[in-house]
Amino acid sequence: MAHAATAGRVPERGLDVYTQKVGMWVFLCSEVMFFAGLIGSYVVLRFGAADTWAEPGDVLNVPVTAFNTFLLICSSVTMVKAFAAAQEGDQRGIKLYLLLTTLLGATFLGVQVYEYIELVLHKSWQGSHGFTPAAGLYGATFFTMTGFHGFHVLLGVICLAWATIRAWRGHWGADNTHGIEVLGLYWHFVDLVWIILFTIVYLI
Amino acid sequence: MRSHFWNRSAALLGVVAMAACGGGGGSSEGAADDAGEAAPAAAAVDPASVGTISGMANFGGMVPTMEAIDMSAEADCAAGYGADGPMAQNVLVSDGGLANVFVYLSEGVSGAPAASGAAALDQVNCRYTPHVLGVQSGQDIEISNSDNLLHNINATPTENRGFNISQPRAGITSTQRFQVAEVMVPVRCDVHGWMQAYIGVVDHPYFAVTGPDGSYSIANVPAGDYTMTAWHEEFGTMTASVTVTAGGTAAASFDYNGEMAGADVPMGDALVLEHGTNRIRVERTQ
Amino acid sequence: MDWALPPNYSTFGVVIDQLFWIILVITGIAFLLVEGGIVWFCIKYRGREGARAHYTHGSNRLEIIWTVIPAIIIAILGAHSALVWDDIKGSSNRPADALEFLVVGKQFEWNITYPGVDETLGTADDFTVRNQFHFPVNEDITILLESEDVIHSFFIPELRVKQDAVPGMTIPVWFDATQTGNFEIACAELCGLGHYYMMASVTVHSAADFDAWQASQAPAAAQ
Amino acid sequence: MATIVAEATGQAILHEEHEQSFLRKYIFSTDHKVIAIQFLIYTLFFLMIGGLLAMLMRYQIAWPARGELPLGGIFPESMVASGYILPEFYNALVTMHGSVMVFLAIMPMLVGVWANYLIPLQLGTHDMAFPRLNMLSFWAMVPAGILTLASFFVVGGAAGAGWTLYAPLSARPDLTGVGLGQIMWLAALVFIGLSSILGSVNYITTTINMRAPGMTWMRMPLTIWSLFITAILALLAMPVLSAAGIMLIFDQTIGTSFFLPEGGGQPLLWQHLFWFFGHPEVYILILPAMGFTSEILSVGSRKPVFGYKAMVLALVSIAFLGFIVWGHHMFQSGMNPMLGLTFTVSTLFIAVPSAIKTFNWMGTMWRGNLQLHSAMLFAIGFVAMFAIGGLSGVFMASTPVDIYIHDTYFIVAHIHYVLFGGSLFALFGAIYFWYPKMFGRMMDETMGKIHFWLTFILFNVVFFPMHGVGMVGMMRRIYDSTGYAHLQGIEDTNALISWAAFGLFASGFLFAFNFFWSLKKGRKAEANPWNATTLEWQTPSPPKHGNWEEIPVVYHGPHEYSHPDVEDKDWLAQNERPDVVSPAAGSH
Repeated sequence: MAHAATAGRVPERGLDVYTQKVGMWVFLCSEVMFFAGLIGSYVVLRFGAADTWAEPGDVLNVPVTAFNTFLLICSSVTMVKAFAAAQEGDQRGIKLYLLLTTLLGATFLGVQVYEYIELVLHKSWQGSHGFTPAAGLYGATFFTMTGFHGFHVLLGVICLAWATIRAWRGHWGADNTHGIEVLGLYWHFVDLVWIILFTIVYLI
Repeated sequence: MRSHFWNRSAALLGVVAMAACGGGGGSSEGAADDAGEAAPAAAAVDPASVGTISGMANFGGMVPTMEAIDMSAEADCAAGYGADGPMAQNVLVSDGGLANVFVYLSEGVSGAPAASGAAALDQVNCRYTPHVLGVQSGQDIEISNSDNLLHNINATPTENRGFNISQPRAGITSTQRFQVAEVMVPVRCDVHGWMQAYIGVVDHPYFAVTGPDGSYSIANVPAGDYTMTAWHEEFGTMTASVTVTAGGTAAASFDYNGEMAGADVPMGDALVLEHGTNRIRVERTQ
Repeated sequence: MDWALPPNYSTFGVVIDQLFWIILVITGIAFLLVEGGIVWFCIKYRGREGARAHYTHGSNRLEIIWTVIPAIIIAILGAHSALVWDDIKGSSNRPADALEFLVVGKQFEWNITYPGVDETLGTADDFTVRNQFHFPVNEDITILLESEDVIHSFFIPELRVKQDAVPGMTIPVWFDATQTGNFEIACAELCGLGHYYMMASVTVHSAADFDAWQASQAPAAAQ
Repeated sequence: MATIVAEATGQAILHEEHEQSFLRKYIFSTDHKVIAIQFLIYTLFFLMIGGLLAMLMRYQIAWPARGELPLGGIFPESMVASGYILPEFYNALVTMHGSVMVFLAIMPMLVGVWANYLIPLQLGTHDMAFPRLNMLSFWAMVPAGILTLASFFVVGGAAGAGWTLYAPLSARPDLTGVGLGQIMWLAALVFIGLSSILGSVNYITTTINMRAPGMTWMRMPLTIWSLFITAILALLAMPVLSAAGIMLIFDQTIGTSFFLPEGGGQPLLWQHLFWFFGHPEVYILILPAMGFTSEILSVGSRKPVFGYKAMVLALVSIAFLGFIVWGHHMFQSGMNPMLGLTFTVSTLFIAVPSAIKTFNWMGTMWRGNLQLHSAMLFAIGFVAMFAIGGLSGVFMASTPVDIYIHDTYFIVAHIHYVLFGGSLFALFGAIYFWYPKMFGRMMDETMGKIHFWLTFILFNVVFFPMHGVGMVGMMRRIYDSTGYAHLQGIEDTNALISWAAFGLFASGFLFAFNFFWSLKKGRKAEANPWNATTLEWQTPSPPKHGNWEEIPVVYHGPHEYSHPDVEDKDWLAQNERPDVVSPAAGSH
């Protein structure tokens, strides 16, 4: 009678976490699998055809991207600061740090666009004019992975910009931090993915 | 022995092709028919101002040996050939005439009547009939299958939209078109690796394919000075100048020999009409 | 309607067919138990006015029984399958001095390259025949399977052989025919509009006949 | 008591009975029940389309030499010429039948319809966690459907490389003649992936966080368990397919060569990615059906589900094993044979939880008081057919046997026993079962029973002989089998299968008639027509916007039927206070 009518037990309440946060965690699991698919393919293809890869730095401009990586890490810090400010109800801090995060994200995107333009117009790889997605597996995997990451950054920046506008309208505060926290989760995830991508695409 | 075979197979081919496509435009045995068909469309052209071009594709020297085609795995097709079995059709020479040369006016044409009628491409005993076909851009190409087995027709042009269709049984037809002038469009059957045809697409009706005896004739050409180009799948292209007079017959012949084998064979080249000069220019894609 | 495996002509086919029939018997018994049980329950326990179902949440003992028994059967089947699979496909069991052929699939033909009289691929006396596969009986045969364009699958039902041909890979497949006969190679992987027509003839010769056939082809190749 | 209710209503969506525009109420609705009905109509339509494609295929398989396709004239010459279905159109039929059925009919019907409808109702909450995302998940399916239908009419026709989209065939238009059609289908897949992921986020979050007070994990109905596990599978598997599909689109359009050996890519990589998604997908397509069946069998047998815990464990282990067995689709693919060995083991072991479930369903029926209404008949039919599908799976899990039967009709028989005899039977059962809740009227029982028997008999006439055809060695996806020496003598079987298939398709229209006729003319349904225990039956039929006046409190497990301490009736609703019903019941 393991499941016989059982009354009087303490009712289950789900996790002690608000729904939006659970939802974002769940969604990020899905994102992990998306990038795992791309990165896994990259690993398989690179192992299968080692000679079609350039030495780090031959084609890609590592210093510029390293700077870009630094920007993104900084934006994670400012994101944390924004959430902390929200928890304390520090309106000035919320505005400042959300704006900073947005700007850092936008700068990251700008640098990435600049990088793409340089690669397509001025670099060459295995005799092709310009380093494009059609330039071997190296080009294909590079643009697919960094491109999809860039797309995620773009979505993040759009949401951040919107959150910043709301900050100016006084939307956030100590009693309303959920939106910033959830957005922060996403932003840290995007940051983390970039650190992995930077390592395996640019450095190895 | 060898030339005897060629005579016979060319004759057979002619009969089959005639039966199958009823003298459709550009078929190898019916260069004259082809020009004749273009005539109604050329009604706008004053009959008093047109002439005819005719000539030969001559072949001198040793005729290269054609490879035998192994059709043993396709018994129905193989049965359609004599004791020697089917041979490749790359170079068909009969009494010094070279068949399957695509000749067309490549320069000097100013304006042309719209395409009319349909050209026919049949598949008979696992071969394309005709082997080389000329069509006008936009003209219907009626592709049919006389073999009761699967053929696919895989046309791989570079300027036009290609197609890859199949005809699993006898009697199935399909109508296709090429909208842009292009010399030549290769056509192959992936089921039978030896099956190969070429379609020359030009944007006027002044073209022909040499018949089994190497002769061709293009009628109703407006009087004027032209450059003619002849294309052959093994020997590449050569050109000739020709002047057509009203009511007259201009001659233009092309001389081939075995040493020309391995020449650069244009494929998938666009023909561009230069509007300023009304000249057609070949634009190489490679 | 003859629902049977086609007659077997290969050494591997014997074990494959045996395994097939073993599984058929096991699953057949399970099939009768389950379907019979369902029909029996439907009749015996069909609803009656005023009847009341037996209240139970299950039985741990039964759960264990019907977890363990299938697991044991499946473990045995799995071990047996794995051993047979290794015998057939394991790279360590590839016959050392087999006669090698190169089989290249393309839309929609099988081109078979024969090793010629010297029985070695890659030499001058190799020759290629479209859609005809001849080989001697009672001899280890290895084909090197390739594809020019898309994925095909090399399937000879009577020899119980099936292997995908993947562009960019060379996959060895080996077998040994036990009787002479005439069969067909079919393509078992959708490869385009001519998939169904991608068929080649297979002729298993006696050793002498094979040599004779090869000699009849060789002059053409020797030129 | 009051505190429990207060806690549970934390995220309540208030009853919005105020006037809403037609557009907001029926088209862009965020009400999970309306979205479920939208999904239902959408998927029934695509079920018909998928069936129609199958009928055309069956005509060709049975009478390859005849031509004379009835109404063949309405097709363009690029599909049907001189009355003959052309091989390229046949390939499109094969591909799109599979794709439409899997992605646009069965999967959204299992998940889109029933997860949407049942999760909030059975868990006792007002709506999904994210109603607007939920709406988006339906509307993402709309472009997918439009792209799919339109792809038949573009130059080159619809995708023709099989639903598995094996590269390079799917990646190189020059080898198939299909260009745009393939890209459109891949784009549709990306939309389907988006829809599925958005849906899954919702289902998982709702299940984790929004259960009614007292609804512990082990009190959740098995339907919810199966939908929850399915959502996890979809959440983790769909993005991999999306990633792979995007790479395949790039191969076709911008000149990459992920899967093309000419550029260094690997055709097998596609297969690994596809089946890494594809095998969990197989379970996405069957687990919810298992859940519905458990539920309907329990209600129809008037007994608790036999071995509830074992059922949950079996679900979880199937989900876990589902991620490590993908290689068994690739035994003959050229993958390292030793890799095949490990996949054999994991694959065979996935049979164990399936066996557990089958025996537990039989245990549920054992000594029951079986109410053989249409829904119950379909649920029993599910068990019977799923057993066959499961058993035939043992043949292909055994790698040596798979050498022979791989890519033959044996596989076709297997997949249809699982997907049609399994999933679709359960779906029919679910529709008969929950229709009164959805629309407030009962479906006609007589028509329902005729529909069941026609479907059951014809289904078996169609698919059982396919095992035999497969044993003879008939390859999948071949347009004309008559040219093969080893396939001589199966023409009569193929013709029989085709005639039965036409009948099976026709019987679907009886169901459709019943469905639409009952909307207006069906007998009015009370709140709980089946005397069922789960929460959705404890609110009016159909439930109002917001589902509940007051969030229910759960006291019992999900399937308390024929409890010996309850005397005047044979069921105990999950939210019935035990001390009210029977003082004795409270002591458990």
